[in-house]
Amino acid sequence: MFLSLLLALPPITALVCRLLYRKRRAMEAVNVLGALTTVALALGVATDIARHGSHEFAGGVFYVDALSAVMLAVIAIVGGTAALVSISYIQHDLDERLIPDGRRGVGWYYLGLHIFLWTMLVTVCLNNLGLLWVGIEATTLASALLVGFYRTKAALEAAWKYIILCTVGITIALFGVLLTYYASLQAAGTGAASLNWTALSHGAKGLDPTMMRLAFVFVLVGFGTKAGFAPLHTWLADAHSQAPSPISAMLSAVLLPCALYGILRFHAITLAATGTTFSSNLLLAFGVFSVVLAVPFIVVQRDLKRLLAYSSVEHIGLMAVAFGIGGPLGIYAGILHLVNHAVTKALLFFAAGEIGQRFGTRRISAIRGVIQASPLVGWLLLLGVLAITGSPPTGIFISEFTIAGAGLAGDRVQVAAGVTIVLLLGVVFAGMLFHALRLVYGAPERKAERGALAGERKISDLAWIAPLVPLLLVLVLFGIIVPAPISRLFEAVATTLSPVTLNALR
Amino acid sequence: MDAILLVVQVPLILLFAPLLQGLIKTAKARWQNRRGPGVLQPYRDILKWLGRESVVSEQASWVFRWAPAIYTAAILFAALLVPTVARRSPAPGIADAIVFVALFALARFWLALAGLDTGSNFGGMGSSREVAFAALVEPALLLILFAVALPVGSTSLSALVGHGWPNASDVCALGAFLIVAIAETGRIPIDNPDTHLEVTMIHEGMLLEYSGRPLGVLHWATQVKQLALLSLIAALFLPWGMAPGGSANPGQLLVGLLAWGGKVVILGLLLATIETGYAKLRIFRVPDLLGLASVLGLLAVVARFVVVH
Amino acid sequence: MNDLDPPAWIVLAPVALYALVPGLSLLLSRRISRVAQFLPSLVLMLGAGAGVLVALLELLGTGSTAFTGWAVTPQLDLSLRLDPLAAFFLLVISVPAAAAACYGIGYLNASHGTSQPAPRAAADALLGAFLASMTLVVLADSVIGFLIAWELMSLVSFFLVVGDGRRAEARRSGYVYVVMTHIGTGFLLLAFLILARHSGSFDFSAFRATAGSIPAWEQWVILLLALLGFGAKMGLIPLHVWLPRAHPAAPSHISALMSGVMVKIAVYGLIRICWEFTPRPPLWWGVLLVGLGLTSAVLGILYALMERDLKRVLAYSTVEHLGIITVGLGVAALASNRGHATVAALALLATLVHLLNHSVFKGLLFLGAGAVQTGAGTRDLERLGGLIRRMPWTTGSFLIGSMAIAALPPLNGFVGEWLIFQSLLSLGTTVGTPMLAVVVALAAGGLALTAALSLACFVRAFGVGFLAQPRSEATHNAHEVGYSMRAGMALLAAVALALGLFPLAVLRLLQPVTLALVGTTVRPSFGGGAVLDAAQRDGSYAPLLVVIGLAAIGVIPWLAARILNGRGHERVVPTWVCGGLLEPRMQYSATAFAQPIRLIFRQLIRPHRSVAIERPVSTLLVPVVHFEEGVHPIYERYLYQRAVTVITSVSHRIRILQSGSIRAYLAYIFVTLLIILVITR
Amino acid sequence: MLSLEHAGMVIDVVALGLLGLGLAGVLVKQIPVAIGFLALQGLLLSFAAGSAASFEMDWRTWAAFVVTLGVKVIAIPGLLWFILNRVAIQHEMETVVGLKLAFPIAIGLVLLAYWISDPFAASTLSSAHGFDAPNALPAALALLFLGLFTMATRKKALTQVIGLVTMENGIYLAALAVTRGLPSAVEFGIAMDVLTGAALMALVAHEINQLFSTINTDRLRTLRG
Repeated sequence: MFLSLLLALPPITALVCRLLYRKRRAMEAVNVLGALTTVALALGVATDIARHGSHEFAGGVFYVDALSAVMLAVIAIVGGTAALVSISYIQHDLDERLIPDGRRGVGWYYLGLHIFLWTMLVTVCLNNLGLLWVGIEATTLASALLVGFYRTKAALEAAWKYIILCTVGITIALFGVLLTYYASLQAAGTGAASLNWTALSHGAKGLDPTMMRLAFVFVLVGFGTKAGFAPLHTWLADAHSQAPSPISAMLSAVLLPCALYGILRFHAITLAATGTTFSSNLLLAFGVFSVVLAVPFIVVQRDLKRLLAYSSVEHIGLMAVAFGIGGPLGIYAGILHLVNHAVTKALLFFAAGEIGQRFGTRRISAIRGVIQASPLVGWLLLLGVLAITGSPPTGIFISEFTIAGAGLAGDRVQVAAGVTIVLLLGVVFAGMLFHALRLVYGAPERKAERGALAGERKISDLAWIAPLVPLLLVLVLFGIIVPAPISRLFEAVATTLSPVTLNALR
Repeated sequence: MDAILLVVQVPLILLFAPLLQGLIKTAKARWQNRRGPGVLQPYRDILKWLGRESVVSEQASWVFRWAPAIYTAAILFAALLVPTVARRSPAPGIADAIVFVALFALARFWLALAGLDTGSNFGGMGSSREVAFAALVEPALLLILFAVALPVGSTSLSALVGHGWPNASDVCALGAFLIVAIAETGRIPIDNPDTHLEVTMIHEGMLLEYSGRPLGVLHWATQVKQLALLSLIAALFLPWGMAPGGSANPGQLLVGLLAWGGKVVILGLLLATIETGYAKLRIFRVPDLLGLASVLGLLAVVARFVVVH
Repeated sequence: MNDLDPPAWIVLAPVALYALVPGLSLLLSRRISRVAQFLPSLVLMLGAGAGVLVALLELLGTGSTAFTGWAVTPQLDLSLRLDPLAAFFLLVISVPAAAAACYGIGYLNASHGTSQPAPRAAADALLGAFLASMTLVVLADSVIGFLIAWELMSLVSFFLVVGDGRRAEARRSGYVYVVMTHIGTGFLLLAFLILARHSGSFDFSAFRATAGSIPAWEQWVILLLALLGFGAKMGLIPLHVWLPRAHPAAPSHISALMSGVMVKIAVYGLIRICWEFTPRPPLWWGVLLVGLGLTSAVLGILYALMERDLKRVLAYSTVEHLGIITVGLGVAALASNRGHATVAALALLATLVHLLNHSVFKGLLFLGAGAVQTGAGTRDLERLGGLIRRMPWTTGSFLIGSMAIAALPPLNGFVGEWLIFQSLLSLGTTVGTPMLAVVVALAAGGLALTAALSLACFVRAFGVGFLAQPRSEATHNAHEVGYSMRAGMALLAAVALALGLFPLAVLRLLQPVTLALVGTTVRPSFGGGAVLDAAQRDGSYAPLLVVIGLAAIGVIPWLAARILNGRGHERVVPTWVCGGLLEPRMQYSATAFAQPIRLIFRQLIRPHRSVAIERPVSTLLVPVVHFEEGVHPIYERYLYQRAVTVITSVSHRIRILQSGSIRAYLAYIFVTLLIILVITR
Repeated sequence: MLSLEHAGMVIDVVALGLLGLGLAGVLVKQIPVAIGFLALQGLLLSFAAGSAASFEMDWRTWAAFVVTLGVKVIAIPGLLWFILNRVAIQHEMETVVGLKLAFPIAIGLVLLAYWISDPFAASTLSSAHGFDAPNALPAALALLFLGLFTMATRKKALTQVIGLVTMENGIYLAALAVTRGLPSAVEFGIAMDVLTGAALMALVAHEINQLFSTINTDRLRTLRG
């Protein structure tokens, strides 16, 4: 059984890395090995689920279905890539004396990275929604130290806000979990009551609607804070911009979706319990508002990584809209968008990190001529920005198209939402591209940039881009065709999450 | 039948055009209490020019040398399309009213290029003004033809020949056409055919570099253009006495011929009168007058609808 | 399907060949060799040839060829379909494409030099991608396919405009362009999705099936959205601001394709939506189109007259001609609204013929401008002149292009305008209401005005640019361009001439198109090579006979002269300039040439001028005069810049929310929670 | 050996007591006092846990009782106290909202809590699955609000931790009263998380103090926009 191995491996990798921090080569080797094995195992689990469908595990503690499979695959791939990219990234910072207590710090870094990865992997496999809550809180704790990794003033500030805000959110969510449990108590009685998804999703119809409404509100606000819905997203830009770039990639690409994952589980139950569009419309509202609020921050942004962070707010909003619209088409679009965004945003953060290191700054106004400094990085950034803003032939275009399509096929609220996001996406495109063009074109001026031109990097561009190739492939592939097995997996997600399958296109 | 008309109309127009010019000049002279050079003077001028050698600028390219030929060809062909004696265009099915306008444009295009070709700034000025004013004349002319074409629903010149008394729309159109005629023949108050004063001249500016045989031909062609326009006015608005289309009856044809000559001469005298009656407009007041022509053309079209429906 | 219809495999041949080129040229990008210079262009020409063949087969045959591609997602099918309309636009793409590809061989050598192969390889690759994407747009038979190809087309052209990104102006142009077209795509997306909402599928076939069932007001929304989306690409005023920036910035053979072809792809989309997906267009739609078209036509050509940069002149004249085409569409829409199918057919016929013609002569002119830049090193009319001696081939083809675009017989430009006038007339005669009367009259007058102005514009462009003396040193040493570039221009010049002399060929090809769109068609009679109008009322134009007639009659006066007094003599002397020597500075400049028109139409185009005179100490010296004249960028200033400032200022205000104070953030969470709780209670 | 009713009554009283403490907490000016209040809350909670345990009489509720006592009365207040002494700051804690305004708002929040939980107070709160403590759910909600309110209005990092723990106390109360505790695995998970969370915050607060030589969160405002 892959799953047990998958869930056991990362902590081991983490500890071994920490122990071997004096022997750099060995540590990196372990890191690479662990990362690749994790990816392989996760993909194994995913294919297993795609083939044989969902199943419980370890006496019902773990339960993996299509949704878990998709999440596992994405988390593992992004995390694994981040682990590979980290090698050159961290080495550079080590040479630059940016890492507190040097080599030991590096050891801590790899420990943190793999633990962080592990908490997310576990979270999406848990059956019990209470434990799911525990898992999500654990992801916060695991990543908090990584956010503050550089222990600069800014980093600590970001870390502090991250912990406080997310913990507050999580605490609010706990109240929701509690109410859910109470609802199941009422429905099933003291003996049979449980927080297990397997139980709740079947008995959802019997749960007290009013109670579930209240519960969902708390869960949505709570996990929503973690997922980065506006106006609860305030920690997001700080954390993303201060964390080491590989970590930023993981935060944006998979941590936010993990929180969304939690919301989705409760959403499905609430949907079934209330039988109304109550929870859907709440999701829709948060989604649209997130996109709306992200736009101004994208348009007048000064910091490259913050730019990407706000784009994450926008995209998590889009996912919320998709799941809020619901129906086979909407959910399909949402899950597809989740995957596409993860892949694309990870690439962008890797590129941003490389640029930040080469130019010694993240200020957009201070960076010019990336393409001259390093064609590969520059083109990756430019094409990445074009991709994230929904240009074909990339997956984002397909998923955004499908979201809008699902929206305009729906009722008034959904049509309004669809139209709004389509119009806003135009503005986002203008903003993102404006910054991207200023970054990649032109000629580097400052000394640091000339240094960058001289190519003092220890690692060649090709070696740098190598680990990113799989992500690039997925990005383009999903823009041209979503392979049948994967597509079936997404459809399975749709059936998991929407108890009532209504035809999206009337 | 068309063939005969064709064969007749070419020499007819070519030979009659200078005479008309002579008549107009004499009339002007009389209005100004001068004796004038006599009605045959244009013939003498043209013959003289045809004999002279032509002096060509060293700047001039083949455009300059070919322009007169193309200008003349376009004008003559346009003149050929106009129903004169009979209610039928001598070249039916080949070209219609729109082509008639386009042929004038073709002529203008080449003459304007010729004006620029020698690098002399008078030529440039001439072509610049020519094309600018043409931009106002052409819409007017087209609107007029449109107004006339609407009831018959065809742009064939044969079909456009008027029937009976002109109605409101025709009156507007006629007024517009008179202005257009004045502009196209380069007469006061828009242009002055007899001046070589650089601040005022338009048409003459483009011809300034020509001499000898090309100049003669150009003048000849210009006179033909004048005749063609007047004949078109006659055919569209004063269709009396014209022989029925395709009739071979000598009597009818003779009547038609005389009627045509008479009408054209009268129109020419009208032009002469207007020319003496008015002072030349300041060059940038001209657009107002031409704009008036366009407005009249517009009115003609609208009036046509009011009349028809 | 009859035997003439193209077999499946050949329909895909053009796309396949185009798509081959990017890979190919990137493969060759490292090598400096003749192969690397010729092979990609040859493949492209092959593709263009295939395109022409396919189009002809389809247009001569009946029915249509459809392919089901794969499904991107279960709901989104990529399917292609070749019907007469698509085939015609395939023709519109392929003809200039062939010329541009051939031209590119020499042009890229001249602009990049043969020494560094990388940039030229990139240019070839992008050209291939550009052609492939345009072809796919017209072949696409589903929303997703259409939009993917559409966006690719825009992106590729964006990169072609930006080039290597070293020129800030090019970057800015590219940015404005791609943003406007992307936002336009957003509107298109909405239009298509409303259609999908009703048909329950994202396939065009479904749209056709349910075309009738859409409620009127939703049809209106669809039409308006489509107009916004496609109008931005067509460069209709006031959505045109990107066009005169972007088209000149690209390499000239790309400019030729952007201005000659890409904008037409938008027309294609408009026709599809207007006549296939939303039948029975409302009356206001036709009026709106005519109005927009006239505005764009008149203002476009006026702006063209004010420009000094040859390529900007051409770009603005593209705005003009898209305006004319829009007028044609409007007339067709009015006719179909009034239920006069034949008139609608005639109008569509006219529009499409003009569209094809424009793609040919505008392509030709842009190639010519590129040749001028290559040969004389500048595009500034005030620095050109005298090229007729130095670049005879370029001059010749540019002259043909100028005559065509000035709508002079016997070239192809005139045919289209003639047909549009005919359709206007038939509209006037058949559907006469006072309101339409005004519309028709205005349209006729406006088109006449446009034609006359464009004559002025191209007398200026050609006369100042190519005739008389060179106005700068560079131009003085200008040289003719290479064979491949000449061949490219010659091809288009020949096509322009052929289409002018034998318009019936095109009309014949267009029969199935109008048949498919409005159910009927106008059968041109072949009697005497005449083109008869809809009602067969003998208003006709026979280009070939006109040419013969011109030749026959033109010689008469000269014969007369010959007979009267023998062969004439000619003496060559310097031009008389009141006793001085002729200097280039004396020549009439482009600005001076446009002066009367600038004055006459000042209300429309709001020109500005600034004259600063420095009086020297001695009165004997001539004072130095600084003279600067131009046109106010009305739309940029009052429309777009205002929008941008609003957006950014609002953004700055909203930015305050992220104040950095954690307590504020906690308050956000708290308030949000309370609000939702209160709402849900 | 408490009966269900008595246990319920005890818990109800505890709930009211916690409510009172929460309200009083708004008025507190001194950090040490606030920490003391927090310990007091923990004590009350462990009373409730104890009464619940003495009704249920099984090992896991007793364990819960012990854990509560350990974590909420000793561990967290101790930790905070430790930080407080490590970090030499004046023990005055600045607020943004003056007490005159803060107290009415707090009252309003309490009322809001009652209003929101009203639908469940009468109808659904039966002793079938929980204890009969009508004030428990509103009090829990109120504590949640008050904690959040404290966090939003107090400037010191420590006071924010205090607010956070207050919120969690509320939830703990609710869990205890309404559902007789969550499934044990979940409860222990939560406890672990809370503990590590608190430790982590303490750590970061410590670091911040080292770097900024203050834990006034208003100084943490470099990241904007």
